[in-house]
Amino acid sequence: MNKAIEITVNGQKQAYDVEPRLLLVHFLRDVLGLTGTHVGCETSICGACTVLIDGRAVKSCTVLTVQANGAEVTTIEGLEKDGELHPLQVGFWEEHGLQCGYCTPGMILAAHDLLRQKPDPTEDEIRHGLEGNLCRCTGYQHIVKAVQHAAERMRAGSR
Amino acid sequence: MPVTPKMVGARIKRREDPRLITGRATYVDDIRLPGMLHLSLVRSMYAHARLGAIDATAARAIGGVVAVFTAADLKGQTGPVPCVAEIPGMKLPHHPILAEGKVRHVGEPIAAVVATSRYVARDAADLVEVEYDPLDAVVDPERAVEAGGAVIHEEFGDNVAFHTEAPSPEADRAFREADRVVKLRIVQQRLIPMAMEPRATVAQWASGDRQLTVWSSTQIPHLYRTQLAEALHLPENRVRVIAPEVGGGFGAKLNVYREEILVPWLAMKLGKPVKWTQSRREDFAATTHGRGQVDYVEAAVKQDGTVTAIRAKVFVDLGAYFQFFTPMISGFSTMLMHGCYRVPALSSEQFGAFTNKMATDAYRGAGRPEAAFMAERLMDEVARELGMDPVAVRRKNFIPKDAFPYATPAGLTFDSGDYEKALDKALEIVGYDELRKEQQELRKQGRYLGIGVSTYLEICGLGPSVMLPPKLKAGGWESCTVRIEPSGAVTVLTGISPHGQGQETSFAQIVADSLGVGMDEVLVVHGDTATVQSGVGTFGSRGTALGGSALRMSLEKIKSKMKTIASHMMEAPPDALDVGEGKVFLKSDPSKGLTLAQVIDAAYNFKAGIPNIEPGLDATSFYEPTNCLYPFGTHIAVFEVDPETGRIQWRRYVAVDDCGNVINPMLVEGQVHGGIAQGLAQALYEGVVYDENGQLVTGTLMDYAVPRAHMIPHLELDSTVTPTPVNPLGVKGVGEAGTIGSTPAVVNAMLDALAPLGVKSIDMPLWPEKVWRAIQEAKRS
Amino acid sequence: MIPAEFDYSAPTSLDEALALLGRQEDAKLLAGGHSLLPALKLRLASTPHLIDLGRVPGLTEIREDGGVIAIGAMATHHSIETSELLSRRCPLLTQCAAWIGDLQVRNRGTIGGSLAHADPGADYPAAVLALEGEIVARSATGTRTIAAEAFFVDMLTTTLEPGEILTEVRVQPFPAKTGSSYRKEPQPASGFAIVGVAVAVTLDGGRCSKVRIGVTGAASKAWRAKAAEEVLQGNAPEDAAIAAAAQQTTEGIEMNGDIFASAEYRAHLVRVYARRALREAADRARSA
Amino acid sequence: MKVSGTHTFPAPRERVWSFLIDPYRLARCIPGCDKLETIGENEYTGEVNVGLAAVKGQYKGKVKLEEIRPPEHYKMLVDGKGKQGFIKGSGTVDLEEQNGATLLRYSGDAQIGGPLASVGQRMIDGATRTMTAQFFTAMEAEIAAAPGEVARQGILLNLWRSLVKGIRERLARVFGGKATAR
Repeated sequence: MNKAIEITVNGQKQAYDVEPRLLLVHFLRDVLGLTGTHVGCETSICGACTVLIDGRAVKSCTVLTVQANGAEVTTIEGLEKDGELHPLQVGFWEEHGLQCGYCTPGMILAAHDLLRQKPDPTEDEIRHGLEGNLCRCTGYQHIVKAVQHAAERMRAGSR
Repeated sequence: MPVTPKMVGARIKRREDPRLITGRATYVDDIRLPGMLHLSLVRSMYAHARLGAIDATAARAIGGVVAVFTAADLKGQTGPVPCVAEIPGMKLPHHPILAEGKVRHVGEPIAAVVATSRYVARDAADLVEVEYDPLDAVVDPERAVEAGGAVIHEEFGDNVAFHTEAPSPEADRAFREADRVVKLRIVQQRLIPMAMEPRATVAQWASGDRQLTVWSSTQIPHLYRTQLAEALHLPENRVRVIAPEVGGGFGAKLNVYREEILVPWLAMKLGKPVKWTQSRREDFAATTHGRGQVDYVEAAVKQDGTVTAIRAKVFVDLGAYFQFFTPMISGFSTMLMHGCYRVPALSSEQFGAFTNKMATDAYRGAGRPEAAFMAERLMDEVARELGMDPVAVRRKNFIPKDAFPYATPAGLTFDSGDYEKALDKALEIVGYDELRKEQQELRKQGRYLGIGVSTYLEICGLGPSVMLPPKLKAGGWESCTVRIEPSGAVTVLTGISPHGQGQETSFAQIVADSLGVGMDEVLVVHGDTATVQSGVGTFGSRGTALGGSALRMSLEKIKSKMKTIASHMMEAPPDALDVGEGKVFLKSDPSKGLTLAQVIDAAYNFKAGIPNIEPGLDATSFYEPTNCLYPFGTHIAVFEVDPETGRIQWRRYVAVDDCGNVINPMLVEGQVHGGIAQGLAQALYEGVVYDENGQLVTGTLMDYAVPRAHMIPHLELDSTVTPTPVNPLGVKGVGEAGTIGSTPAVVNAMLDALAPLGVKSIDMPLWPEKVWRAIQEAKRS
Repeated sequence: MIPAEFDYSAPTSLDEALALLGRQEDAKLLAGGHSLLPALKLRLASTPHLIDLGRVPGLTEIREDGGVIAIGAMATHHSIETSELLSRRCPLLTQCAAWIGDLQVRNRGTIGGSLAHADPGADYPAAVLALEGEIVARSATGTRTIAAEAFFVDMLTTTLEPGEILTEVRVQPFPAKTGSSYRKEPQPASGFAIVGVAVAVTLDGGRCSKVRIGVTGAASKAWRAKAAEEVLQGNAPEDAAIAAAAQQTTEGIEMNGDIFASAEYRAHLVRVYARRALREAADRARSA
Repeated sequence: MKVSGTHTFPAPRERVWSFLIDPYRLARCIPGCDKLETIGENEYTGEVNVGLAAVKGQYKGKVKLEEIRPPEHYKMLVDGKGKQGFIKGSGTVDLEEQNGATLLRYSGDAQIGGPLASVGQRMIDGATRTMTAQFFTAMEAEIAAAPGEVARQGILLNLWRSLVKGIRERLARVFGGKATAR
């Protein structure tokens, strides 16, 4: 039996009737067409599906849409503000923190939560903080630099 | 005249990134078409079984299910899954789209369920009942080639897919005359490529236009189109393949898979667009694996450390069927098993074994990591047996820098190299001599520091067309069209198909410098057979070396035409002119000339009626390389081993790579970082495990350890630059170098650390328990 | 990737949740969902009815009340890891929570879900055993309190009854001069504990007045290493004594093995990590 | 996967044997056993719907006894299959008299396949141990209860039940992520 839900996604209220089994990632991708959130596994390991629920990074393949009822969800599409890239997006671009780009949205959103908790992380803290996200291209080093780049800018108060 | 900063050689941030960091890129699964159906596959639970009845009654009864197909429905309608590789005397098994009569590996597709949503397709797939009559599974490649036991393809009588020999009387003599023979048994375990984006295919058939459009996550859209047209019996010009954004490939998407034929067939059969997106479990079980060899390798050695011959016997774990290049991958291993060392004689023997597993095929490095591992492990073993420093043994055997072009005993010609230079630089950065002293000190305290050196060499940028098999219907060339639009915008249509490598940026850098236009004027287009004239694709570290050379050729043609046009307008001979800085100018007086805009206008407006010149301003080239490319470098791994747990604590990782000239150092770093991560992962973490019954035990990311950020150390990179004379850019390739160089460095470091404990060998991956166990066993003996 | 169909309720009170649980056989409670949802997605599990505890109020609190620290079943690993109260009064739990999964998993996963699931590779059981914690379960007929040692029965099996909901975990705050440590060897792919050793040591006049050791990951269920505790009890935490105690941690326990770690290696690791954790806990107790 | 071991029962060999050989009276003792049919001499099929909480599945299986030499030996072939995987195994059971007690030696080899095998590797060892322990605990209880015919349980179906329970346990252990929830 479908359930009525109301979720705010990237600032916009979305009201739908959904199957209880509908995964949040499929709601975002297939129902709302927000395909920036990717699916890379089904065992909650890879982190490609990471989004923010009420500001916290979660793996949207391991959350039912109905569980997110009433929540605020932020996806990669919602990070830009007024046409300006988020410092993390800038950091990933400047420091070559991505290659194929598939893990990138999830990586950026996990880093978003990490920087919320630790605005000035060490390299080691970044590496551990991003252990829920796999990247197969970069060897992670430029991702670390990208997050450091963003952290610096965010601390400098550019945002 | 003012000189704009050179783009080539600069750290230019990528032009691909804005769409990727904002979630606006389009990967295959992002494609939505009206009326699109979804495919779910019923796959084999058994490694080896005869198929009985397949009952899809319950599946068909679910609302939303459109059709269920099995092999019987496909009979005669499609060709088999293509294998283009040919090995003398090899047996080529029939490779159906859906299993026919038997299943031969876990994950082999048996039935195709098509429904209106992916949820319903998945529900219905669960309801298809398949009867199996299990057979014994063949898993060990060494035992597979022995007589007796289950036969995977009955028509062949045994599981020997091929047996090749490359004997050498010189090698035999060298072994007879050797002071010592150093022997190793090496297990190059199977690996899962694991591109972050699982494979996916969408197909749409426009029956009125008789036009098939396929979006697929592939590294080779053009080669795939050729094979697909043949498999579906369609004229090739009725097939358009698009590789949209592709989320990594690593060789696993250098292929044409069952689903890539099935999905287009379904779209044609059902008259509706069909989408299939692989789950990660399917990816593990039914996308090609890499490596998979057992090598018995030995070196004939003189007392001073000189290696005079190498001999190898290789057992290749091919899997149940052949994918695109399956049987030819291991050929690179023995061909290059001498690495960058002057070894006068090689002899080898290979057994290709059918096993009840997914096929192996190209995976980042494809045969060369195996070769480098043999060479680099041998060097360390020679050093250990002779009591020499591993660095000294390498120096002793290096091909000297004045020996290029160097003809190898396997018939290759190394283009250029200065192995000692890269080694010296790496030793200096890491502080080798001090580290060795520290190692001695630590050993006295019962601490085990390991210093592992790998002075790898690889072959890439394949290559002269003659090196590729005829069934590929393509050579080793690459193609590029450069078109200067009437507005002055420059469109580059390249036949390579980048999926993370960044050539939308690096090619624009080349164009910008060549024509003196702004990067923003340049658009690099790839991955669509309807817009890109022709191509081979991105694999084997060939993108920049071959695609870039084709681009260079087209730019030269265009510049030549511009000079001809300008020559007519300026009344100066073409030879007196040059193109650059956005102008065509007089070499003798650069202040005199025409702007590109004037020349472009003349080419398109064509009112001047320039004789012997066609209107327009574009050029297409096919670059055919005269040789392969041979990048090299030195990697040094340093870590401390906790003998109590078998865990390691990283100290340093230094890599000095030489890939010739560099277009964009930032992209090169990225390639090397990623490559090293995968190579370290082979050494330390990753390994496919099939159990004795052919069940895939490492079936998910829960049990297959793809490294996370904290499992990779901070990497210190540097480089030397030894340009290749082979291509006009002087670039080699760098996509695989890191993977090739790093694995032996880590294993050498581990064995170096444990040498005082008497540990001589540990098979990869170096899981802590294996390390601990090796220490226990060494203590006992 | 796609679960089979189920019905779903999100009760807003514990009583409502209990009523729903009693109504349908095989109904399943959903806490953080980080074990159940993957199992449903892989279709290794199915349920006719999911009862989501996410909207039941009062289950996420971490508070100290009458000398006891009570942690709501729906408290996430993240909230435990970052709890000021716990880091001050019972740091073993924060040390342990920091090792669970990854940032995203810790944001969703809950202590109640983890304990009720009783995965032998879970981290909390070691800490809760070492803390001599209590598990509070509510049912339609009342509330009962189960000692941690009595709670874990076997692989995935606890003494929770079908109609019960785990609501709270209770632990005692650390007495003075107490130190703790959690040492873990994570499975490199999944991050589950191959071995996890949780230790709390209380010193009195330089001697161990109380030693508690909980071990997880290595066997079918977590256990208290009482024989090891006794070796140290009343003794100064010198290296030799600690080493002797650590040797006893695997006494009488049958280990599990898998591709990454055999039973023999696990037993060895338990002893090594116990020694290291005891050393660290004792050092911390000294400076506490 | 190989299993072997011994177990001593405080009961005479004949009595132990009588359990080992009598499937039928025991079917009704097995929760979720919907069906047990004889399909040949010493050959049976069964359907069991078992589950622990959410982890539930329908399994069909075949059990066959061979090399029956009362009261000391037989070989058992088990073949069970469900959506989540299959178990195929064979094992021998030997009984030896020991001063009124009975020493049972068992030795078997089981293949576990399908999703079970590909997602549950870390559980196999533990599940096997649990399974074997449960098997003997149940058997001992049944043999102790032997004089009361009603409570009698047979080793054959018990083994089947143990296998199914093993499957179930392995299923239950197969999850992504590291946090856990009930």
